[in-house]
Amino acid sequence: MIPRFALARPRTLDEAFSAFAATDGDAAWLAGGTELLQVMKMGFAQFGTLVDLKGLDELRGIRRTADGLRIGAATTHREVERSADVAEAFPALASLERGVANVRVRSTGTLGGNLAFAEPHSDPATLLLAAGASVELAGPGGVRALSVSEFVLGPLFTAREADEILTAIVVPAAADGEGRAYGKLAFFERPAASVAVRLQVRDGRVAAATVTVGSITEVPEVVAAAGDALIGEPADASGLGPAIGRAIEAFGDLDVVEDLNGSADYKRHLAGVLLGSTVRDALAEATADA
Amino acid sequence: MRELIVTSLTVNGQLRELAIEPRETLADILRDRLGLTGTKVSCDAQVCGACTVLVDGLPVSGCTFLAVDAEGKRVRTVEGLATDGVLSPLQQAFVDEAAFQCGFCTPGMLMAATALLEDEPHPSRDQVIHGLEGNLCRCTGYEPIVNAVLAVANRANGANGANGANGANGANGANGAADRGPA
Amino acid sequence: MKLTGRIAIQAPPEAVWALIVNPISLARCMPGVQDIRQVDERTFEGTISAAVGPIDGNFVFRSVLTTAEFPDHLVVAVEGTDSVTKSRLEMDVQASLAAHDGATDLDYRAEVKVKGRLAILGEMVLRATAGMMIGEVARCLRSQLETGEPPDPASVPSIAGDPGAVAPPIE
Amino acid sequence: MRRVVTRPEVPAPIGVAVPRRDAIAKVTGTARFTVDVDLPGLAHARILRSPYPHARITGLDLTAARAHPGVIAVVSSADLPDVHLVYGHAVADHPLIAVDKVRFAGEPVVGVVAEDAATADEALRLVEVSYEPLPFVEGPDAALGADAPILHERPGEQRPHRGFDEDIERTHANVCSTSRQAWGDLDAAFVDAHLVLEGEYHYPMCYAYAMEPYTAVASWGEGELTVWTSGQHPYMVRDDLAHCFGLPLSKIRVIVPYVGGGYGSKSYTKIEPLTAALALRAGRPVRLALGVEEAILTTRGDAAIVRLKTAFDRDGRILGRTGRILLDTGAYAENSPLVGRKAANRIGGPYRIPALDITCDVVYTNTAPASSFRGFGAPQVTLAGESQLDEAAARLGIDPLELRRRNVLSLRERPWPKARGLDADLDADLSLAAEEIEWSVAAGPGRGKAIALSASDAGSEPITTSVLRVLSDGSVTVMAGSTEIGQGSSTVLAQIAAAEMGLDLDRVHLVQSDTAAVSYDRSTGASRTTTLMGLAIQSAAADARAQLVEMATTSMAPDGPEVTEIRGGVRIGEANHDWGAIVRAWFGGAAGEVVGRGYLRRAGATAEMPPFWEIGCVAVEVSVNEDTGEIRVERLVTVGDVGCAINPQTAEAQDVGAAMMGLGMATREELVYQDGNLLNGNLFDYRVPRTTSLPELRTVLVERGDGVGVYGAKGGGEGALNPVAAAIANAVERAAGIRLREAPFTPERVWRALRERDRARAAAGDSVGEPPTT
Repeated sequence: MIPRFALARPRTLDEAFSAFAATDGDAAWLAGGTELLQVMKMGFAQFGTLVDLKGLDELRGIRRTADGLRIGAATTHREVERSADVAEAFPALASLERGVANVRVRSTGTLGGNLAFAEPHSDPATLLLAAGASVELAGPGGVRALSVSEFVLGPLFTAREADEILTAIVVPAAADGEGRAYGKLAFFERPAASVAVRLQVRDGRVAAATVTVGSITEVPEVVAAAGDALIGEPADASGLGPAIGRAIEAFGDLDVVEDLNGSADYKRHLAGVLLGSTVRDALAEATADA
Repeated sequence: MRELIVTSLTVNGQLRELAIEPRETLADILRDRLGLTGTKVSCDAQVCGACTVLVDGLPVSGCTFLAVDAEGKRVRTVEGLATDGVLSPLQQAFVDEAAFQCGFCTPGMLMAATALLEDEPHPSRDQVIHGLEGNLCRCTGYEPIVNAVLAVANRANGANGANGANGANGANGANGAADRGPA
Repeated sequence: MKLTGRIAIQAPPEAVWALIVNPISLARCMPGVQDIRQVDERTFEGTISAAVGPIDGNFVFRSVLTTAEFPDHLVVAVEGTDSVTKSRLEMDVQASLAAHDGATDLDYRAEVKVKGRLAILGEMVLRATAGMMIGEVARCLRSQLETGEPPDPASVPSIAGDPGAVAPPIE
Repeated sequence: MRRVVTRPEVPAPIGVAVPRRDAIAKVTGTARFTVDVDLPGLAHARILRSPYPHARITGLDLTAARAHPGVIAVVSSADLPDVHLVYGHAVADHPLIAVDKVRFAGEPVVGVVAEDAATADEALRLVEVSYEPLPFVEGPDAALGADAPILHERPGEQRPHRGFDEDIERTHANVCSTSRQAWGDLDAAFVDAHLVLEGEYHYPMCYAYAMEPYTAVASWGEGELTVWTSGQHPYMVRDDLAHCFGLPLSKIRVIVPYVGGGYGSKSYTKIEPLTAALALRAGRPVRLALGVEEAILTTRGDAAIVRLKTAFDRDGRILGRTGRILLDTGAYAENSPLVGRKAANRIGGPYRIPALDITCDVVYTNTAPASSFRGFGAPQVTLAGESQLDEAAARLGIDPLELRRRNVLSLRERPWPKARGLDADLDADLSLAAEEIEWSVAAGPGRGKAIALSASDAGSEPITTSVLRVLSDGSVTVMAGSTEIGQGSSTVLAQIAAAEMGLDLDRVHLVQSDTAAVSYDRSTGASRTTTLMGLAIQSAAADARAQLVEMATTSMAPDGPEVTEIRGGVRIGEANHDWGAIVRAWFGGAAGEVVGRGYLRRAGATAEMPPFWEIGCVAVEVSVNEDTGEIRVERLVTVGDVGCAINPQTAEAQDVGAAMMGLGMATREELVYQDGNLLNGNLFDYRVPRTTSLPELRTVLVERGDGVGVYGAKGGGEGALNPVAAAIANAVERAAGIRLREAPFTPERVWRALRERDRARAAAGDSVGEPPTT
């Protein structure tokens, strides 16, 4: 049962800020509602007003820019999943989106809403973190951009001020020889463990590598030592084997949190299992047109 | 004080205008205001799919979709599948395959499968399985549901379509509904 | 859920003890404390407003100081109810101080039990919330103590584990 | 589907997969469930539940809630002095709303009735309850400890519907009931043993997840109570309502529309007394529609710890079996005393066991109450029993199929001295399962196969009636108190009536589950409906036909040619007359009606208990992911030994559905408690099987006409669930060399077992070690 609330339906950011300000803080932003309305139903949150962001054109749409992709925060998972631009510029994201929750959630849930909610067992943030994406926040006082790690501060907790709106996700274009991939294991509705890899191949060797983990830690984290372990290694699946082993060892330092999916050591192990296949996927993309 | 928002939507082809509280879900108004009780709410958490309805052709969870967000949109429910008393090919296939038992998941399952087939008229068995992964059925174990969807898909393909290997029941289904119009 | 950790404070243990053994002064270091009042010599009640994941609520709490033996045996039992889900939080905290080089290590061990709907948020969220609060407390303790003067060691209160013991002075 | 039919010929439309009679309603959305029942003035209820697993209620302030606009009534136990608050068909220990204390987190404490559910929800938040928390206990071992907190200070009154004859003994304050099954000389059996296996097996708390959560609508009028409910057992609910409200049975009408899944979880009384109490105080009809999160807290399945010891001779023959079963019934007895009785009965399996001694204690804990759940004790104990057979086979170097053949009971052999002889040829069933799973073909690497069996004393008490009304046009209305819960009873029972009256199916109409209109049926559960209601309908039809033949003689051929009964009517001379003609002739106009009745009790064919044995026979092939510990059931074979499949399609569907449910419980389903809270009481974290869980299926229906029911039918629908967990555990052992004894076999549990195996192999100097293959 969703508790009663009033609805504001602004058309512009300024209207949105005014509507929010008029509530004396007793408001929340509404986009797809797949997370917010669920939390309200469960009795965890109640707001006098929901300010609906679906009418703001500036939050919608996917654009390719000189630097990469700009995805409006209110773009639905389905739109991202089926976008020709995303398929071309960031196939790993399109593939990730195909596996988010279920077809109904993807019809209405938005990428921005997903990130703003910061559910720790969620897909996109882990990949976006690896890809070096940033988010744009607009508030009554102005606009700012934060990296994913600056934005996601804790489980269900972000750097967004209550009156700020997440407006867009900006993903840098893949460099030459760069590949990005995401892998997850899910035993329940949400992932138990996830891993994302971004690596760049030059002259047959891994020149740069970023490894992130999600769902096993409180927030998606960059595992720097895991990325470092891959750098300089031969850029073929078999040659990378020992380096992947060393990268997995780097997961040993993570503060993995036990949950219903399993205890900490098991979830850490799952991330290790995922790393191998995810590195191979990233490698395949990196070397596809080489 | 209850705020009411006058909302116009098309439900199964009929234009409806309703004064809706913002908190009311699409499932609420379909069931309680329009008497379309075919749509069922089960998990109330967007997991089970029992409340699946189509909004502008896309499957959504009626339990969590705000009714006011259906403004100007076309909503389709299980009650809109049959035309002039003739079951849709998918409904007929559900009857033929006994793709239900208790029937509580069935309306949502039919809507999800309808969306699946509109999106991909010739799905493989694997596509059907993955396409319906988000719809739960506790009675059947899914086999007859998958077979029913494939029966319709194979009929659309012609009896020996690309999925012939999957469609052991396709031929039966085709005979059973040959006179029921195009899929 | 178990929480353990150490807060290093550049102040002598007597000063740290004086602050943490007194709920009123400790409350000043807790983020979101709305009010706190004394019920009897070892019992305090109050309200904390806190965000736990999506829940932005008030926690009405009661804390009982069961043991305070300087410097290594402080035991506090806290129980609280949140205003949104009416869930109940039970927390047993043990703390000990160890001095080294004029500084103090405050070691804490807490066992937290959640009864009610709050529990389904899961340990990840609860642990993170606790972590953020502890972080705030640590910052506050340092800022209060690392600049201030140490109190007179003779005034350091101590009570034994049995209820009949001497109560700490309350400011 | 493969059909193996050796039974005699049957009349149409028996044995025919006629389309289900509920099909059109269910695919068009017109099928009416309880939540669709609307009444003038219908008000809506919501329930405030305890956050504590065990606490005394020390204060209750309902003022603000009562003052909230739109609220009609706010009700606690103190507001119901005129209601007998404590009910329970086996042990009366369950208050319909908390009285003085709560015994599990989620127990109803206050009910609010309002104009709409959202308003009722708002008012719930205005209720102030103060509690004094009490020590609580989780897990049956802890509950049996000397200092364990006591849930029920006084034992509940024993009630007549507990389902077994002996009195309930209370050996410990937290023991709800104890059952024992014993025969033979156990000491001798173990002294002579070549191999003794001993192990502890765990079966989880499971949630049936009937997709329709518990729902009831109650309406009072002129001292009479009408309740619509999602319950499986309208007549049992009527009994409890009569007890709670001090009414004669005849003043209570319980109506069950279509039920959105039950699987046992909707048997007996759930929220009906509470709904009726709220309607009484509201002075309005009231709907109480629980959400799934509340449904999970209303009833779950009994978790089990089974400590089992089995003695074998060197040829793998079972010599004796002993052990103790602890069932965790949670806060209230519900139907767990009978689950305990059945668990003790079923742990032997369909095997020849010279000596057996099993005790089953049903234990109270501060968790949501447990009750009937598909399989009913059998899944819990079959995991242990069937696992030990494969463990013995491995130790003795005997093929597991062969070991079963050496022990399995023959047709008509009695599992225990006073029981009905087995009504199945299990040796032949084993062969069918082996053929379908290709037992003789080794499974591939990382894969394993297993076959497992169970036999359940099913059917419950054979107390069932039916009324068959032959109308003046010759069509028939059958009144059958069995509930359509998705199993297909509305189709199957109509088929039986049509066959018995010699009519086309479309001439038969079935009225079900309305206690004011339809005569008594004990319950829809224990897989009994086809068999027992089928017999009652058969007997009602015979009664009607006998009357009609007699009437034809007196009214149509008083002095004349002989009247002979033919299919669908009589022949008099050269003329055939259908039943309608006889009705019209006898009553002497265009009207009239003939009423046949059928009574079934413990007499005649159904004198011996159980009325029938329900067979479970499955085979699986599994694969084990050595990296993640995930198990996948790749192939699943079900052998449905049902005597006669009245409708092969529904019979097969029940078997497959049951096996798939067993697959979920074996691999993923488990309610997890921590600190007295249910942590995964929602569908996000409680995982039931999905389309992607679907194995390659092969189904066999076996019809040898060996059941007690019509045309040799016997019950199905639960059997295929019972051996699935054991089959998977045994197949995993053969795939990966690990022995799983704690269900569900989650990825982490499997992974840990794999690591343990690797450590053991490394220690043994056998660093790689080929896993044994099938």
